[in-house]
Amino acid sequence: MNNKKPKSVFKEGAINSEFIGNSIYKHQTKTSIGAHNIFLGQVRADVIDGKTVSAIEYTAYEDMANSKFYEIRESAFEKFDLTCMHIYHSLGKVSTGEICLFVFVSSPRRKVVFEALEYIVEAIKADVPVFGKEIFEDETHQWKQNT
Amino acid sequence: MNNKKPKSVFKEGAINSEFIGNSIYKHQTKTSIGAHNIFLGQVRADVIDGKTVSAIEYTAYEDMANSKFYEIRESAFEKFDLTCMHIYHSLGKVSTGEICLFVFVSSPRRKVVFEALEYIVEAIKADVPVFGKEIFEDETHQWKQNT
Amino acid sequence: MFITIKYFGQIAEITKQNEESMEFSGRLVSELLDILYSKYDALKSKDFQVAQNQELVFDNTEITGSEIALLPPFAGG
Amino acid sequence: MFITIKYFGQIAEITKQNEESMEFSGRLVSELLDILYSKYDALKSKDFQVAQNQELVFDNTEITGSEIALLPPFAGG
Repeated sequence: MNNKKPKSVFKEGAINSEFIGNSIYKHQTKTSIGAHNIFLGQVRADVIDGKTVSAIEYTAYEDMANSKFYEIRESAFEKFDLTCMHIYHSLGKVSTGEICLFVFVSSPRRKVVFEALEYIVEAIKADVPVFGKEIFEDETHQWKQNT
Repeated sequence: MNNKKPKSVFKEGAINSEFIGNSIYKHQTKTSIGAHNIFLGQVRADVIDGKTVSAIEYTAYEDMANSKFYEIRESAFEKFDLTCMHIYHSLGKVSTGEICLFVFVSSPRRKVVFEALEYIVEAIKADVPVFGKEIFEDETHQWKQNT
Repeated sequence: MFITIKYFGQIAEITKQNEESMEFSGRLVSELLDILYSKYDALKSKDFQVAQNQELVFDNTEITGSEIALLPPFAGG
Repeated sequence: MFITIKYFGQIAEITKQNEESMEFSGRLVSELLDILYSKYDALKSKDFQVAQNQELVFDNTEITGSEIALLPPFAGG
């Protein structure tokens, strides 16, 4: 694993459901897998001071973000008996209702995928330098902050 | 909710990835959702005493199983702030690498979906009368048992 | 009392049928099981739970319902 | 020492640029921040972390790297 160059997890724009379905399909040849767990982050139409969010525009410190994604990946494989792990995050504009984060883990056993997925998603939220501009319907904006 | 008749969660044969992708797609109009969590059970090609599982044939005490699924659903909605929940389980033959269980929960917030999904999957494994005949490549079989 | 007993999975392999009906003059689940054990010897060595009208019951539960089921270990998911 | 400073998100809104390079003769992160605070007054009221060569550092970390970044709160996912 150590010689593998971190592959970018970023995709321009929203992650579509067909891509996700296809990603699931590709795992059907891996017959040691018994359990998959998938997390999807979707952009919410939050109402803040009477204004409704219509999209989030994501930017990132890409080099650092990709290193962090790589560290999270390595540490998850070390901690958990995973067969596969895939992470995709949007950059650019993602409208409300669209998907901006896709995390997919697979393992022979279910207990493992539950623990691993939550670990990975929390690490992404905490450690990866991605920034989100919440754009309101009236074109004003505010900056999103993970809690 | 109380007048709703339990809808069957059973599907004949494997659950295909296109159906899952499409189910994700349908949630993109629900803009109060911020997080989806999906569990997929996939049939493993376990090797037992030198023989490889090629498929599982599922049967169920259907009426009781549907009531149990309904109880699990009601109790999950009571315990967790969920926007949606969907459960599908295969009946009949599902080959190795194919998907036999699809559980899909959605909520405004991520913490909720992690807890809810694990709760639901564990309840399905423990409480729903579904039976699985593991069919080996040589046509012999043994009966699967959840642990 | 006329009752219907449903069999599933490996239990149905032993009884060689998915369902049978019988006149039952006893009172408890355990009494019904004694009848079934004498009819299907191999049942004794099998692990199963009993449901009455789709709810799990115990050996000392009274039989009141018309639908009894013998359920081998669950394997959903 | 010649360093490059990258700005992101709401920090870049204040600095009105994504990146700038400057000669830095101090030693610590805190000294660099003092320079930036005097250049961009609005920075003082903003919440951000500092990364040096893609690792988070503290106010009292020594500046050794050529790439510094000011990172506002993360919002991934």
